[in-house]
Amino acid sequence: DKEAEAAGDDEFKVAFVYLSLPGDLGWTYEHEAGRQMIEAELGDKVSTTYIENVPEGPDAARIIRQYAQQGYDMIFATSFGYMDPMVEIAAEFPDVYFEHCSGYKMSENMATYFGRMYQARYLSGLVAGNATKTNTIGYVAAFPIPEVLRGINAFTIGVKKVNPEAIVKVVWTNTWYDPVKEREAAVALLDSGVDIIAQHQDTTEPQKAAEERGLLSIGYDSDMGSFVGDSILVSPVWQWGNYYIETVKAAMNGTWSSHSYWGGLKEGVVKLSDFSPLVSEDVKDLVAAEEKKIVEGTWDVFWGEVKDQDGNIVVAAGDKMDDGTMLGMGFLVEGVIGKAGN
Amino acid sequence: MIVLLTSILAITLRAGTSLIYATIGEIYTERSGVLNLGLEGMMLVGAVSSFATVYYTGSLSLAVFVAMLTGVLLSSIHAFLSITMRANQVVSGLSITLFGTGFASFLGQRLGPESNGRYLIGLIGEKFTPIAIPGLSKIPLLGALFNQDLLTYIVYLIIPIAWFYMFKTKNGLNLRAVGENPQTADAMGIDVLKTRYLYTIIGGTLVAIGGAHLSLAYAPGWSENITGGRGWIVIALVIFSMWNPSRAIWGALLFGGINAVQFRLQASGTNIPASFLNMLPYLATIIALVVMTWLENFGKKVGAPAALATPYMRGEK
Amino acid sequence: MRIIFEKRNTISKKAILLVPVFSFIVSLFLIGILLLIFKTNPFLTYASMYVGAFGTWMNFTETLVKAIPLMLTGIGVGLAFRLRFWNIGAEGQLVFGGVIATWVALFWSPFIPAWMVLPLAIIAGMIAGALWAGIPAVLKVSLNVDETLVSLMLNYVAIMIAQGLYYGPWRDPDGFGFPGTKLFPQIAWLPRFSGRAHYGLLFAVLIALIMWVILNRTKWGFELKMIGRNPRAASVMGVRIGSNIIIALLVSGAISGMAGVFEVTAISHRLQQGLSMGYGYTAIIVAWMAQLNPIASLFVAILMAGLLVGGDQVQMMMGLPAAMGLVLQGMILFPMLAGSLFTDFKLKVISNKEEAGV
Amino acid sequence: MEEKQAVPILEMKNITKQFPGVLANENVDLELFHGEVLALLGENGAGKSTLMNILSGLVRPDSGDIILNGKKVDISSPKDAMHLGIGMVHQNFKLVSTMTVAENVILGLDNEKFILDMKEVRKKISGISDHYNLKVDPDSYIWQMSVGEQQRVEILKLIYRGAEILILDEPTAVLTPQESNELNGIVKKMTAEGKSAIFITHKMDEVMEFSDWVRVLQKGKLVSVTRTGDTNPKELANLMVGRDILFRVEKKKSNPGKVILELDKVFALNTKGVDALKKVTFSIRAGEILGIAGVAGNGQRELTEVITGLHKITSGKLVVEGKEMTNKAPLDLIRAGVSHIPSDRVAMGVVGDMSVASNLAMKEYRRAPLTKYGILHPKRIFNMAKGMIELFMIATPSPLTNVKFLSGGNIQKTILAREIGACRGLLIAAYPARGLDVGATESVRKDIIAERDNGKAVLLVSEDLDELISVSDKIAVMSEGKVMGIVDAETADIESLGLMMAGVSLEQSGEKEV
Ligand SMILES: Nc1ncnc2c1ncn2[C@@H]1O[C@H](COP(=O)(O)OP(=O)(O)OP(=O)(O)O)[C@@H](O)[C@H]1O
Ligand SMILES: Nc1ncnc2c1ncn2[C@@H]1O[C@H](COP(=O)(O)OP(=O)(O)OP(=O)(O)O)[C@@H](O)[C@H]1O
Ligand SMILES: [Mg+2]
Ligand SMILES: [Mg+2]
Repeated sequence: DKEAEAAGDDEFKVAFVYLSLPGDLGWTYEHEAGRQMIEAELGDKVSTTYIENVPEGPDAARIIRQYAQQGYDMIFATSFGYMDPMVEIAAEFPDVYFEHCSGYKMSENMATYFGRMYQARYLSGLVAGNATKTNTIGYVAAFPIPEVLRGINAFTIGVKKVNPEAIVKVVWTNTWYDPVKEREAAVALLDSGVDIIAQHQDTTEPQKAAEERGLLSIGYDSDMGSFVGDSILVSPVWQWGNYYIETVKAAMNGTWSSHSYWGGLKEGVVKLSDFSPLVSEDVKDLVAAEEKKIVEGTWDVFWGEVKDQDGNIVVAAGDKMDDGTMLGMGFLVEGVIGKAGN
Repeated sequence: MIVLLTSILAITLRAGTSLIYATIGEIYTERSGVLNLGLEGMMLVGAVSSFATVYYTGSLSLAVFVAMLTGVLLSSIHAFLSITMRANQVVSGLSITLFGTGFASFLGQRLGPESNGRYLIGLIGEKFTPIAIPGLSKIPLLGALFNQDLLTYIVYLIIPIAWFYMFKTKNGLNLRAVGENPQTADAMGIDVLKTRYLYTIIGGTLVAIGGAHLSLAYAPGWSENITGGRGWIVIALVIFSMWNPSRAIWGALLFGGINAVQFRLQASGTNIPASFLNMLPYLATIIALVVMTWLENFGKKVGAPAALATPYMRGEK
Repeated sequence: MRIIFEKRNTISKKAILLVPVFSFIVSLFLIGILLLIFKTNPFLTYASMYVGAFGTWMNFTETLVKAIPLMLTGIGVGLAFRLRFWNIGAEGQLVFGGVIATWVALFWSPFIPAWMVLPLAIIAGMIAGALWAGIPAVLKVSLNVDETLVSLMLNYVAIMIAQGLYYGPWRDPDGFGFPGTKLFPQIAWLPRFSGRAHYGLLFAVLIALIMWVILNRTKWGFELKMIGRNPRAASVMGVRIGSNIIIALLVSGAISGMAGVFEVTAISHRLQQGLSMGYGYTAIIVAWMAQLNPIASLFVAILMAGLLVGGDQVQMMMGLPAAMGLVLQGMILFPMLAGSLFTDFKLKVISNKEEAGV
Repeated sequence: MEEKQAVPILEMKNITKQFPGVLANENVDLELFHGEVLALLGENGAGKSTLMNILSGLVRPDSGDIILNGKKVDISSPKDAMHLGIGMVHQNFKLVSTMTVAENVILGLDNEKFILDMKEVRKKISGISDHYNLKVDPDSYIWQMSVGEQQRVEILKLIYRGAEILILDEPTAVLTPQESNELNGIVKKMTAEGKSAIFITHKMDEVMEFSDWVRVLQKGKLVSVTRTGDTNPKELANLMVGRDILFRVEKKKSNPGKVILELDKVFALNTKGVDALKKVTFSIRAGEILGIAGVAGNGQRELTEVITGLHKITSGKLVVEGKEMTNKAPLDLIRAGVSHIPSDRVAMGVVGDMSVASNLAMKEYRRAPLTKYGILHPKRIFNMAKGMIELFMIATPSPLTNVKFLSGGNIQKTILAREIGACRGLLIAAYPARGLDVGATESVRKDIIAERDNGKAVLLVSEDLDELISVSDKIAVMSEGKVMGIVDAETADIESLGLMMAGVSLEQSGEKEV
């Protein structure tokens, strides 16, 4: 389905720029699934293509520019590091729609979009908090950036909600993708007494390491349970299809306008995967109830009271953390063992 | 404390196995006077081909065999270019790494079943699991040595055999002579080119098994770039081993051990920044080498095989 | 009958030109077969690679963007290799150069005259690169520590220092916590002359010329040649080996450091992910393919950059996986490497009759 | 005797070998008889080594036959040669320096056990050592050994391998007279036991004393075959070079000027940390040649290196032209006008991968007119080199040819030309005629004397007492790092010098101090 050049001029041409292979286990795979949904939904009216393995750095600008030059109408760039290059090129090609995932810069013809993964993470925290026997949960994390910190915090808030005694230990790998390193980090956590592993990485190695010890884990990105097995209780997953279809449609109809989109459970951009059979009905009910609150907007994860690691109140009871603060989150909540800085 | 040390040793050995295979392989190659910088590519191809084999056939031994075969093939290219065609060995090795990295990724996609949108990635196959040796595995600390997978047990055997072969046998003597002084070796009736071919290929085979250990035992399954730059670490470990197979294990233990320790430090909630801890294995390797060289300089000669990376032709001035 | 290689009496000028061309044709032929296996039209593929890298001025400027760091690091490591100093640390030197240039651009620029910012950033970056290359050099010279290991390990250390900084203390406070420093003030932007192609090119060319003159026309170059080819004789001739190795490595590192300065001041305008792109390793290929000649490095760097850029085209235009780009690079290099033999040697077929002396 | 000669055990017929641009051997014939020694003579580059390399399988001839014991054989590798009982000691030793003697001896042998039985090997080595009186320690490393010892290892290798035909390519070039005598004794013993030998040398007395037959090559062609008894050194030298050679160079009486070099109680350590120079004191005046006699390894190397700044003085004083130069860098000594012809010409004297012209400039490149403001003038270097090549008659295809392609003699001339050109006060010459043919030796000696006559001070280190006596004005004898005494060359006699070399002091040796 990468037949862009064969497509007629009347077709709406969409290109995706991927950080890794679409066959990875998480991030890019889910964007690719979204792209395929565009193809399935809009059929002949659009043609889509993608380029994989584009490093965040000087190459990204060249590739985005080439798509623009080749007459693509809309370009999705699916990693934070593509933000600056895209801003630069969006200015050069005012007639092309640019969509950047996970950043914060916008312009007339460049929108930004992301998902409230923290909401799903929170729900997975409920599951983990219930399942832990040692009251220690491990979290293998890539880099201390707001997105990751938000995930750790939301997860921890979920854990503590059902199990106030529990703590979450964080180990930083300083890599998004290194199966062996991720495994070693997980093993270190397991050795230190955690009995559940959660993660913010791009492979299933931490999960596998837990399973090999007969212990449990929480997945991420994709439904990792389908690869590793029932020891993965649940995975918070991305689901871009609807957003992609709507956005492309809007552009085709001429209703597209620049935006900063941050969808959550309600919009279906993030969700929880199916549960492992190991998760009890009680827990599922609890998760469903919490999810309902969030979807209905009656409560959200970072509504007060939120305390940081040192016990300082960050959000007072009754207050809500605004999106801006959330986007730039730089602290870890009470109950997390680890450092927010690098 | 003992428990912690035991577990550090255990993970270090498991992580180290692939490094040790590759290090011994490259030591053999370099001892014959050939520098092969293609390790990263060769390990990756070994990893992907062996996992694909085990996925389709379920046979671990066949998988290791196929990995060895890929090692033979890729190192033959390097051998042909650098020995027969006398090409620059540094560039030839780097080209093997480029080619191998691409080829492995390519195979990962082409060899995967149609049904899995992720090709080979994420699939589960047979794997080498740790086999606890009754009794021995219960010894505090050293028990870690005896709860390992088959490939690790084999590497325990390979280390002394590789050492013995290199320093105590006729063939080992000839091998060292070829890497040290090919003119002399030739005049003494040793076929320099054949020897170099042989050990470049044997080395490549071991390197590929190192790759296979990753995808069959340590991190079972195929993921893109599963080696994560370990082929480069091996280049360093060969130097660290001073081209002696019996020392291969120390480099692997040092490098792998510090990595294991830094993660455990993090897990214990230390205040040292993670980015500094992540840096430790590299810094420690440098420091250890400096100390080692400093100590050895008082003893006998240290250094690379004298003819490393120099092509040989009879009668050339 | 036997086929042997016989050393050419003199290196033939024709061979120097014809051999690479012929090798290149062999490469295209081999790759063509591979492409046909994957049902891809080789001619279209080559055309798209060519167009992508050199086809339009705009594309060519992008190839230049990639070529500039390769030129500089290629010249840098080439200088070290001439001394048989196996500096594979250009990557780290580039990164550290970029880090220190960032320091100047971000934290000094408010306190110094605008015109001084860029020159100072360049100089500071060069000093940083020099320092990074100086560590293995000093260890080698003073304690005989293997430089390959040290320079390789320092690559990782430099990359992690950079990460530690842009994820840590240097993180842009207004960047919503995302990794990366603040954008440099405009006065610290190295101007571009077309597209993203920047005046770093001038520096690269200038340095290539200077290096050529140094290596071939100066006393110091003469001494470096002696050290590289027979250090013992050089010391008998009164040349100081240790200090010269250190000085040459400082220069080598400074040039690679400069590449890092340009990457941050001309391309990204901040320190962030993507400074370490493996240029330092590709530089090794560039340096050797150019036979350590700094001027030849300029052209080889452009070709290598074209190959890298063209590799992406294979994906964008022909729908082949990204991995194919790497496979192609390897497959182009193999025949070129094999061919290098024929500039020095020729094939000679000896028949049995001849051997029998008839 | 007559019977043996009827059928040579080895014949080479019509051997031709063309190297690019050089016809190294042209229809050369060779015969070797059972139990005899054949001497192969010729100028540097005449093709002797090539011919022998053909025999030992390192070089393949373009045409020609090799007949061994009446059968035509094909020798396509050193292994073939070894199987046929042909063993060669190469001009450049074929030893792996990081390995032990025993390891070197069994290197490449097929019939050793797979798992090496070093005890057995040592035993066999000791057996051979005892039989031929070849003193070597099987466990010492080659890099720790002197050249003489290394030479013994080479011979040991041949015997161990059961070679019946021994080829010795300039084996005595680097040996002391004593060591040479020892070696020749061993060869004698071996031939007496029925082995045969081919022996390349540039030393006429050795030819006369040890060989049965002589063959002379000139520019690749065989020009003479005679029984040794039927010829004499003068005739042989003439055959080789095509002109008469003076074996004793003529020189005028010296006319010493002011003191140029002074060593005052100099001590220095060797690489193993033991005193190599002990209280060495002497001086050399302008227009004077001081010869240093002694068995190699008695401090000569450290002595030359101390004076050229390559080696540290632990105590004592070094003064050059009145300026204290103790432990100054080599460059400072070069600046002070010290020139150096090092003992190992290929390793220390030239950069093989640079052109003759560059090598000729390696001292003067620092100064105008070759350099100005740090910028080199290649044209001036080229022209200067052309002049020197002519003046010193260096045989090279072009000034731009890499030095490594020159023959040993011409490499030495290149060094000599450079050092003499740069010399402004003191010339240190270590074994300057080593490995050179008679013609080249003569010209090197003449050049050195010419320097003296130009008012330079010369330090000449040599193991060849004849050379020392004929070239030097005074001779200092060194033993175990000490100067045993300094004598006048004209009145010195070989016997008492030999005694002093063995460690007997001047007074006891009966020589007169000068
Ligand atoms: N490997 C080689 N390649 C090309 N030419 C060579 C080679 N070896 C020798 N020659 C040529 O063959 C000729 C004979 O060289 P050879 O080494 O046989 O001289 P030689 O008689 O041993 O001299 P010497 O007395 O200095 O040892 C030389 O003049 C040289 O030109
Ligand atoms: N590769 C080569 N190409 C061209 N000529 C060569 C080559 N190798 C050797 N020669 C020639 O060989 C001749 C002698 O070579 P050879 O190596 O025998 O020198 P040599 O006198 O024996 O040196 P030494 O005694 O110092 O080892 C020289 O004249 C040189 O021109
Ligand atoms: Mg010779
Ligand atoms: Mg010779």
